Amino acid sequence: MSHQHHIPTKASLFAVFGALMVLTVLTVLVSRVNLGYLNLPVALAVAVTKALLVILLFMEVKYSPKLVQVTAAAGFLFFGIMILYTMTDYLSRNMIGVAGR
Amino acid sequence: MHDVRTLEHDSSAPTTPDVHYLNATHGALSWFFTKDHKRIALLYLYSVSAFFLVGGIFAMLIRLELATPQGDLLSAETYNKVFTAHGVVMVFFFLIPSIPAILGNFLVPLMIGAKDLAFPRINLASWYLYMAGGLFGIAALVSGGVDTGWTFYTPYSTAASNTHVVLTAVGAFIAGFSSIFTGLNFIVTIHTMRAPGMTWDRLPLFIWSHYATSLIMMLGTPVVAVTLMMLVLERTLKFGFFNPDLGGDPVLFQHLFWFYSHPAVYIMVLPGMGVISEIIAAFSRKPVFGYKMVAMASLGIALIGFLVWGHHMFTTSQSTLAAVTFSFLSFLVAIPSAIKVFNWTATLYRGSVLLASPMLYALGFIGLFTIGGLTGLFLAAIGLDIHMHDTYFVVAHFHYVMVGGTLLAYLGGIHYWWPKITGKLYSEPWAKTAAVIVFVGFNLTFFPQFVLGYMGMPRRYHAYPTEELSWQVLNILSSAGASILGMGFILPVIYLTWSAFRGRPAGPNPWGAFGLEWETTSPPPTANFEVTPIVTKPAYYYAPEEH
Amino acid sequence: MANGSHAHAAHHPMLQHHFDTLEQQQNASLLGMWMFLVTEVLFFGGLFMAYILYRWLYNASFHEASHELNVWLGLFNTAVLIGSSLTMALAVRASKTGEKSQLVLFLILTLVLGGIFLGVKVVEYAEKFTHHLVPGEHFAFHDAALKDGAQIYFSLYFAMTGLHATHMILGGLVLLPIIVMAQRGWFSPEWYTPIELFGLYWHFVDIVWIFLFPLLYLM
Amino acid sequence: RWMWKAQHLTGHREINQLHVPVGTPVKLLISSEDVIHSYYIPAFRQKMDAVPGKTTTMWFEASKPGTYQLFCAEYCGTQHSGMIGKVVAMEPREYQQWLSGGAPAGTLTSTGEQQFSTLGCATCHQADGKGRGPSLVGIAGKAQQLANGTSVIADEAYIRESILNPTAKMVQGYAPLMPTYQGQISEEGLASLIAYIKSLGTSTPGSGPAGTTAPDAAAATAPTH
Ligand code: HEA
Ligand code: HEA
Ligand code: HEC
Ligand code: CUA
Ligand SMILES: [Cu+2]
Repeated sequence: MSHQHHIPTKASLFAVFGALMVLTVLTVLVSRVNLGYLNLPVALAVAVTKALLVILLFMEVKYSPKLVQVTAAAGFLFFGIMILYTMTDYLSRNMIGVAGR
Repeated sequence: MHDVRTLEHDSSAPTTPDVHYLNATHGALSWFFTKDHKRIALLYLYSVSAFFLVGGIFAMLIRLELATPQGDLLSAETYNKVFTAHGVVMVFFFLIPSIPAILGNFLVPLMIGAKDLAFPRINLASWYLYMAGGLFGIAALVSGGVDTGWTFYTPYSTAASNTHVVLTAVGAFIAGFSSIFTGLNFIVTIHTMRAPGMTWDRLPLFIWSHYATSLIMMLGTPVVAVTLMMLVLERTLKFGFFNPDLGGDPVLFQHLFWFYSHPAVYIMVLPGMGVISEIIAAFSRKPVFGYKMVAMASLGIALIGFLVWGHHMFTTSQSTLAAVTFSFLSFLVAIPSAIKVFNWTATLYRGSVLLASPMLYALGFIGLFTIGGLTGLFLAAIGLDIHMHDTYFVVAHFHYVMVGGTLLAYLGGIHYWWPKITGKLYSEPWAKTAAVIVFVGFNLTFFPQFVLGYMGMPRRYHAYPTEELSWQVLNILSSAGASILGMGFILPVIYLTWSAFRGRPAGPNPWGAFGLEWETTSPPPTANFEVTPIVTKPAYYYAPEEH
Repeated sequence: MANGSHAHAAHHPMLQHHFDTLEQQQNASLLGMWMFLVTEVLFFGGLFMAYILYRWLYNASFHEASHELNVWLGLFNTAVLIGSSLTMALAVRASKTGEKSQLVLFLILTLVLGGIFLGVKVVEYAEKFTHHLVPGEHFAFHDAALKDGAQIYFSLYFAMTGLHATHMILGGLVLLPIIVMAQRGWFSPEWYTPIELFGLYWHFVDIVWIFLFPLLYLM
Repeated sequence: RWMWKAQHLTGHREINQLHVPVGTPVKLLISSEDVIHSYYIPAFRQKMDAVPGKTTTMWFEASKPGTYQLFCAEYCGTQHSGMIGKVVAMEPREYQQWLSGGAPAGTLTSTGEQQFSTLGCATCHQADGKGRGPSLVGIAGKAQQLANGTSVIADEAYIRESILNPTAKMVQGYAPLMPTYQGQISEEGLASLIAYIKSLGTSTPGSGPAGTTAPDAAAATAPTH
């Protein structure tokens, strides 16, 4: 963690805000179009992009020490593990669904 | 003074400093508002011991009931509440905080040469959270108890049980946050507060194992917290999450619960492993064999530990693919554990082994943890687990790792650092006697349970079939062992308390051990060190350059 | 009163006794906050896990149930929250440059935007109550065949947005004293740790919403 | 709650018991009506959870005739440790005999008691009268009020008729729920049942399976070939 702090310009912060708003409107518009199974991935891709913008630029992870970057990634990594293994179980069960209803 | 000490004992008579952390300030308030990690450690020592006593009393009730096959002593309802209380108290209020919150709190700053933990106020808040959680737990007990088992399985806990599930869940939830903040404090402290020269490859293994433990506390505990929150919402407001009548899936609860609770078993054992590394090195007068491997094994256990939780769910009609994956990964977690066991053994080899009381506990740990761990592997094998799941085999497995493992390590650690904590020496003969009693009593209590489980006796049974004669014999053995074990636990309480008042002064380093904590006075001053120490030697610098 | 005039870090009044330097103290705080956010990710993670499973099991119900939400209110709130993230980032910037009046202004704006968000949330919740969309005994759904899934959907909706709103309320409560401190000039380019840490927390809460919005409103 | 109901492919039902032929793979479909239980037969090294809302399966092949313990292994509340029973593995020939209702041993009443539970009578006829059917305790030899206003003495003939043609004489206050057992019970079986019902009037109440509580977890067994 270095002593000299990164000071972003106001313009850059407003630019991030603008990008976030554009993406928000975009995701609403896309959701009105039926893309079949693609709707969810698109919505998620937009959300992940937005989250990355906030994390990297608003939260300044881009300019932070490695340790902070690793920490920020760790939470999502372990969340991913939880989903991956739980859904492995469910998706590969032959009795899909809550039976009997 | 911060130069590295060699093994020659100071022959001058040991003394206690005039001012130290215990007498620096006076009055109850100076304790309840203390920010000194060492005093907070003592607050934990008292409260955690009290919970151990409570949990132990419940254990004795269980063993009394099971001495006869009929459910004669306790009613079925009471029995169910008793084993639930035993499990909840022992896991959430005893074992998880035991080593980290007492020994870890006391030693992490001392071992890395810091004045305190990074966030002393959060540290104190953790203790208050722990007590608040404990009060909820106790409130649940005195208002009638809970009967869900410590695992809170749905839909029993949300739809069928009419006991105090919510109070208990809230208690565990709050205690969880205590554990999260303790872990957070340790990680930040280890990253930012090391003394000059205390590089990562010089950290004592106790610190490495607490680092790994803290990672699990932070990554796992929030999940069980939110799961308990969902449970409470379902039980009180009829929100649908797990109850099939509300459209939910009860198995999801198990996934979420074990996502935390399997890693949590490593929260319980890793700190113990750290204690063992310290003791083994000190009483073999040798550096721990393969220091780096042992340090990395801690991280390995923490990481792989997150990938195996499904082995608690083999019989829930888990898919074969998932079962095989979880089973395989569970075998994998044995490798770092094996590294540790083998490296400790290698450290003993040709060491000048001194069988002092902490060492007796450490050797007990190695043997009993190995048995517990290997039987864990039996359970990780799908075919065997189908038979032994929810039988006494599982009960025996986890008592071997938790009691034979962690509890022995805890006792070993308390004995090892007692002179540092109190500045006093206890009676070695009594301590050795207690260690032997615990070892014998423990095996007599829990070994028969392996046999019982293999014969098919299910766990959480308040009565068992009378026609199985051998079952009663084994259960009586187990109950007899439990009373011996209980004696073994009461003894240290007596002679340690006695020593705190009447013991001889210990001096800074009664064991002639190596490590920053032994370089300051016993008890240490409030700021731990007169001058910030500068570290120039690796950990366990015993008998340098020799064999 | 302490202010930014203390040039030598070691004597800074905010330096706690157990740290050697102010920089060490700041590093510790920053890391501590990030560690806390990691736990938050997993705290919300449990609910997201449940969401994923049930969305897969009850796709049709979720689809139908999501139409009960008002996309426009959701969109509005998303904009409000992103706006408050912007003002928060500007506040952190102002604390680094030492522009006190700007700092106070942006902090207040952040609080106001957060308040607006919660106000809209109250309106939305009230609507669910009147439409019997709160899970429990009074839950009613127009399509009986999809009722189970819809009830799960609304259980998740309330748990997730409720937990999120709780975080906003707690954030607001913490922000109040920070505003007072800023007003009194406690912060300086040497020491603005509370602003920085609070900013991280606030952005995190924003990120949660960035996921909640498409998952709950747009299906 | 806290009991195992089993139904065979042939329609035979039993409670807290399971009869299976040896040397034949048997498959169970398991479910639960309330909380999670687990069907555990230690001797067969087999166990499977009964999860409400799901149907799970398990199979085994008994190799030696005998009576084996059946446990509930998943904690399910107060009577968890009482949720136990027996698995009876029989030679295929005896199993066929058992299916046809002719139990080889036992007094008439005890066989009847067994029949009463294996045929599922106990699910509707509970001693306390809270089941879907009337309590049968003490009816034998007494006058029964019928739905058509008349009354009739519950003698052997009436009991026999009630079993084989339940709707013929309807008891007042009950719906015509009872299935006919025509063709499903052998003559011997019928006799033992009647004997058992008659004995209910004289022996101490609660000694028979009619005292068990409402059904809970069901296991359907299907001998596959
Ligand atoms: C401190 C706590 C602790 C620890 C450390 C462990 C460690 C392990 N546990 Fe255990 N376990 C529990 C506490 C613990 N467990 C509890 C509380 C339960 C029950 C919960 C409940 O239902 O209430 C449980 C239940 C449990 C189950 C579920 C049983 C069931 O309900 O059906 C399984 C199944 O796989 C399992 C496996 C393992 C494995 C593979 C390890 C491994 O980590 C062990 C690794 C260690 C070794 C292998 C020994 C050392 C190695 C050597 C000496 C080298 C030689 C050996 C080899 C190379 C193979 N455990
Ligand atoms: C840390 C964890 C821990 C510890 C230490 C113990 C300790 C003991 N346990 Fe425990 N046990 C569990 C964790 C633990 N257990 C869990 C998680 C379960 C599962 C619960 C469930 O199914 O939900 C369980 C279940 C369990 C069962 C199975 C119940 C059932 O399934 O029906 C049994 C049966 O014998 C048992 C026995 C014992 C015994 C005899 C001890 C003995 O070691 C206890 C000996 C202790 C004493 C006798 C007290 C003496 C102590 C003192 C005197 C200290 C005094 C201190 C002061 C005064 C300051 N335990
Ligand atoms: C599905 C529920 C059900 C099952 C299973 C069932 N019964 Fe019944 N039984 C009833 C009901 C309802 C009545 C009352 C209405 C009637 O007479 O048909 C009844 C009536 C009777 C009566 C007359 C009782 C009286 O008080 O007059 C007898 C005897 C009887 N059953 C015996 C049996 C026997 C023996 C079996 C098993 C072989 C059995 N029942 C299985 C529901 C059932
Ligand atoms: Cu049914 Cu335990
Ligand atoms: Cu496990």
